Amino acid sequence: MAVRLGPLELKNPIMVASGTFGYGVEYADVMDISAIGAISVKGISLEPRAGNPPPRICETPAGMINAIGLANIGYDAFVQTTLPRLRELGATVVVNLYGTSADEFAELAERFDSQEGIAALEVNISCPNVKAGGIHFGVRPEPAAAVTRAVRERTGLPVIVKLSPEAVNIAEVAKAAREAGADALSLINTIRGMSIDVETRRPRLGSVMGGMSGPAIRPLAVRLVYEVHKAVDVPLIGIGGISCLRDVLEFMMAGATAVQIGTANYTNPRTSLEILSDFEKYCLERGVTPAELVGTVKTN
Amino acid sequence: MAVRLGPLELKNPIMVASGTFGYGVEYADVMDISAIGAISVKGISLEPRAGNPPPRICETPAGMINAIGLANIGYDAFVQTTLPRLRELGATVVVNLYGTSADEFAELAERFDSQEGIAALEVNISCPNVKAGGIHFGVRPEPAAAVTRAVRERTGLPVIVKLSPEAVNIAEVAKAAREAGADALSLINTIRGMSIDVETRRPRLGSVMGGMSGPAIRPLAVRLVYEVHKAVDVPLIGIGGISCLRDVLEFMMAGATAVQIGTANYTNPRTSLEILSDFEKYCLERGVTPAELVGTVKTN
Amino acid sequence: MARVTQVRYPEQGYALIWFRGDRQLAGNPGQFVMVRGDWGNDPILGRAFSLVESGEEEAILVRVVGVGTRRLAELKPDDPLWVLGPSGHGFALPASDQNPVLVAGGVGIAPLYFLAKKIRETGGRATVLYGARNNRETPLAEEIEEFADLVVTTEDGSAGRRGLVTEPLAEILDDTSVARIVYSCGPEAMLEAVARACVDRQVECQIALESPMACGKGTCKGCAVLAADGRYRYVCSDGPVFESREIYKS
Amino acid sequence: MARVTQVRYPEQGYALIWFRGDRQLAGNPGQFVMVRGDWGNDPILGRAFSLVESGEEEAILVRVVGVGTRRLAELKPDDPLWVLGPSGHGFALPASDQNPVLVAGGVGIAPLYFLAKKIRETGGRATVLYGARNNRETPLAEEIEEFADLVVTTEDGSAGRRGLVTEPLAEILDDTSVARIVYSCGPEAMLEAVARACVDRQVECQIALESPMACGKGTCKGCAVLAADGRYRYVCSDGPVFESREIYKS
Ligand SMILES: Cc1cc2nc3c(=O)[nH]c(=O)nc-3n(C[C@H](O)[C@H](O)[C@H](O)COP(=O)(O)OP(=O)(O)OC[C@H]3O[C@@H](n4cnc5c(N)ncnc54)[C@H](O)[C@@H]3O)c2cc1C
Ligand SMILES: Cc1cc2nc3c(=O)[nH]c(=O)nc-3n(C[C@H](O)[C@H](O)[C@H](O)COP(=O)(O)OP(=O)(O)OC[C@H]3O[C@@H](n4cnc5c(N)ncnc54)[C@H](O)[C@@H]3O)c2cc1C
Ligand SMILES: Cc1cc2nc3c(=O)[nH]c(=O)nc-3n(C[C@H](O)[C@H](O)[C@H](O)COP(=O)(O)O)c2cc1C
Ligand SMILES: Cc1cc2nc3c(=O)[nH]c(=O)nc-3n(C[C@H](O)[C@H](O)[C@H](O)COP(=O)(O)O)c2cc1C
Ligand code: FES
Ligand code: FES
Repeated sequence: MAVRLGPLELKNPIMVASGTFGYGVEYADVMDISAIGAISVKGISLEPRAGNPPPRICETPAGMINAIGLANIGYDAFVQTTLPRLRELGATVVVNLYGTSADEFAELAERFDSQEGIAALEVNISCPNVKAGGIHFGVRPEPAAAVTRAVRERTGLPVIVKLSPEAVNIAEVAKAAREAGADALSLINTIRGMSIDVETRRPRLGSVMGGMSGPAIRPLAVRLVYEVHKAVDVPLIGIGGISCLRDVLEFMMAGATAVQIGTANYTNPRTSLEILSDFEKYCLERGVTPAELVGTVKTN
Repeated sequence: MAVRLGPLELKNPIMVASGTFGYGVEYADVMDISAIGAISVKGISLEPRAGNPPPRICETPAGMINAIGLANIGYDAFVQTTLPRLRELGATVVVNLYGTSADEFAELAERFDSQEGIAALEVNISCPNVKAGGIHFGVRPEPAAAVTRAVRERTGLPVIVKLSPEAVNIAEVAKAAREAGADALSLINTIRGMSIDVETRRPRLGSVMGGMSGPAIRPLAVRLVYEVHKAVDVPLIGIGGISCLRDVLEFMMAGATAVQIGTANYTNPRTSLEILSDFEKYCLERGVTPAELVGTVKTN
Repeated sequence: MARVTQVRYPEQGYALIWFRGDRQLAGNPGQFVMVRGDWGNDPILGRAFSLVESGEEEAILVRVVGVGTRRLAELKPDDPLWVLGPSGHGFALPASDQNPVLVAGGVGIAPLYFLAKKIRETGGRATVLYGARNNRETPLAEEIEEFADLVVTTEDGSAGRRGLVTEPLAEILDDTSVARIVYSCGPEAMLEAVARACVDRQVECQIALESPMACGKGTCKGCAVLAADGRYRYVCSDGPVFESREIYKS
Repeated sequence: MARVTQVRYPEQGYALIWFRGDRQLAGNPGQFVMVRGDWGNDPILGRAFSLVESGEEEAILVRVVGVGTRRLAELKPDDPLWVLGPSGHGFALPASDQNPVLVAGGVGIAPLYFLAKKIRETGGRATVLYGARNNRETPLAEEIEEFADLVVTTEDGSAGRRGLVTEPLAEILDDTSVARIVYSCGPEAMLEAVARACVDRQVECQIALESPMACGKGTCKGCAVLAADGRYRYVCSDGPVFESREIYKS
């Protein structure tokens, strides 16, 4: 079931998405987290972040909106206590990075470069829930390239750049990130939405808007994976509303080499492993390897 | 329940959205179509259009994707047979225009200008389902302004410009359309998505991609209405996944003066009238006029 | 709004659902209804089903294939049901000198059951050729024998004749001693084969098509199918029943 | 996956749901479970419910307020139920010299019912002050009297004392002849009033909070509440039970 994304080899293509599986260690008691293709941990910043004012989540039709604001324990606590535990548990770890400037991203990349037990870095240039940085880097090619280049220069680890559905032209951003040294691209992060409590006339999120995720955004995500796959020669990781084998196949046929499960982890943290088992059966029964599925949608 | 959108006065703010209610006349046997705030008819082009290859629709989580391709009977048939019937039935008619160039839009506008029984023109610069024109006009301010200006110069009817969620910056497009003479803006049209039948490995739509509509896109639509309302002083018509009174109130609080019901008509063509009756009750019980609700979300 | 009055499961994976609304639908064989239960946003669109009975009782036969049909099959008596229709053009009944042959593939039996019954009521008697994969996919077979002559074919031979339904059809049509008219509903490949068999022998053939639908009322333009003349037809408003020559090039 | 074993409707708009999984949850009073039925994409997230019983039987009390709770209330025996948990920190039981006073607002009775029962099992006896809008919103009132001293207050006087539940609380706390500990669960305004009453009289007070949740496991960081120190606490992992002083400034 192994797949290769440039220099990054994964034992299987089913990953879990950043922010939807904590640091992974929280689930060690209910499942074997080492069996997951890779765990993209909650976005890490140089300093701990408290996150946004509540309420931070609300549910919407076939999806949810979140405005967590990248609450995280920060670099130091992560490498001192969490990372060793992840190594112990045998997890394949992708570190999701969050900075407010290209320099901060680069600084994080350099620091993680010297840490053991990290399979790749995922550069989050697409978080809609923070004022500085965040999505702004992901909307246009130039800043996306600048952040990617800064990270690329400071690390020998495989670099994944995570794209935003709010990009003006996602293929151009993808191309720019690729040329600036990204080994793979992951997409999509959330798209901003808003919901109002009509009784109180207040937004249902403390920070007014938040990022939409879940099955509701899947057709959008599949479309963007397809577009980027056609336009740029780079391994892709498909994300957006995946909750079962069918969804995984859909993303792979659209052009993804691997996928990440996000919101579906909330209702069942074992989703990735259950899908993996279905996926293995599928490949066996049909006699295909994962790589043979990639980009096979027939659109002629 | 009357509302005013610049020069356009509607007896109530609950409209039906273009493409989701045919030409209106089809429903005359099951309901009183003259009671609807306004009927935005299926997009009309100068010549009849056959539309896209099937399949043209597929269902997605809490929504659907369509790639109808603006199949329509064309200007002549519409004014000769449909419009007289709509007048007879007492319907408030908004004509949704589709052209492949600013000139075509202008030509349509001029022709409709001399027709009786039209309350307003809605300029569809945001259809994702046609190769020429369509969404391209709606993505950036300049072409949006060009089309709006061309239409404005050739008609005395109120002009509504319909915006795309795929605009690079929707507030800028809104501003440009307003400055070019739009009396009101309607938003949102669909956002492009894709779905794949993993058994056949074919896209579930004949033209690969289509426009997402329904409750799934509602949080995106509410957010965009809120953003445009904050940025531009122009009456707005909110569209996207509305299926009940709560949704109408949400859009009005976000900044819409009126709303359009789209996909919800398919399951129940009477949705607009049922919501209208709930809306009247709401206004009566709370002692508010529709206008008093507009933009009242508290985001401080 | 209608209410479910009764649900039966003629086979695993099928549900026969009776319902009653404010008024009788008075639909004809080949007409369909758009149906939806009280299940929120998933799925949002109605689903099209041929009427199996209409009048004093309204019934549809649902084969479970996806999320919508699964939910429908879970309905219980008294559950609410939104029903639009009856819609579309049904089958034109046979002329008095035409012997009707009804060719059903799988759940395509639904409108043909209604048609066979109507033919019986108007004094005729239909021959029903009912093709299925196996003996667990022949709902309504027993019931239809009460008023029609039934020939079952299954691909695995577990019921009736082994093989495809087009084989007995060819035999019947080759006997040119009586005038025939063919009515068919089922998978596309079968419809095309049936249509070809009829064209070859210059027998009139009416087929009932399917297509994904949103409105079921001719307004969304979603249910297009490409016709023989290279133009589109709308299954919900031009059909679902067509002359086979209108759809398939000969 | 668990299965529903029994559903009862103690009042209109409430459902008491028993279920059984592969293993006993062995939860404690104040702990909660994330629960979801087999209903597709609408809604997608689980819903948090306090355990009303746990061990040989697992039960939750659901008040219907929205789409998720409506679907839960429609469940029937044998329906599948996904259950995550038990999660969070429950109530710390009273010390032997503390007389427990449990203050419930509406469906906040759920964890306090479990607590009162546990207190009885460990030899104590709780006083339960149960405030509701009216006599149709006091589920479990009868049952709780079997092992606790119950005082009901309703806003309209249709059951028990007319008024707010904080009134009998103040009276009890003003009698300083015995040591008390207060446990409370209910609407935020009530919790704050209860907390204030306790702070004023230097009585220990544990409150169970609510917040929208996605993961229920401390990982999504969605369930933040602002604490007295100006920092955030996570209801699912730091709570749902907190010392009232940790949350409310005095
Ligand atoms: C005129 C007409 C009459 C029909 N009569 C019957 C009947 O009597 N009994 C019966 O069991 N089925 C009938 N069907 C097919 C039935 O409508 C589909 O099986 C059903 O819509 C599938 O829904 P689902 O949610 O279970 O499947 P999903 O695959 O989850 O459906 C997803 C979407 O695809 C569309 N779709 C998928 N397959 C079909 C199909 N074969 N035809 C049309 N739309 C499809 C659905 O409308 C839906 O929007 C009829 C269809 C039409 C158009
Ligand atoms: C720790 C904890 C214990 C709870 N125990 C119980 C209990 O024993 N009995 C009971 O009836 N209810 C309890 N609740 C509240 C219950 O979770 C909500 O009423 C329920 O989630 C509402 O779901 P809905 O789909 O019906 O409502 P909707 O309004 O449609 O829900 C939409 C979203 O808002 C969130 N939400 C809305 N109201 C609340 C709320 N008050 N608390 C948390 N999330 C909310 C939901 O999680 C959901 O994501 C508890 C909540 C928490 C956090
Ligand atoms: C609560 C929440 C927190 C998230 N936090 C992060 C994050 O820290 N970094 C990041 O790159 N993406 C984050 N995401 C985005 C997800 O990784 C994923 O891209 C998105 O949710 C779409 O996938 P889904 O539909 O499967 O959830 C978060 C998503 C959610 C719902
Ligand atoms: C089948 C279909 C056809 C549509 N045709 C048109 C059209 O001709 N012109 C137009 O401006 N919008 C068209 N729309 C977009 C709708 O008017 C509306 O903007 C969109 O569906 C979002 O609203 P909803 O979520 O309520 O459906 C169409 C939508 C659907 C689903
Ligand atoms: S289903 Fe809408 S036109 Fe046929
Ligand atoms: S609900 Fe996810 S952290 Fe509390």
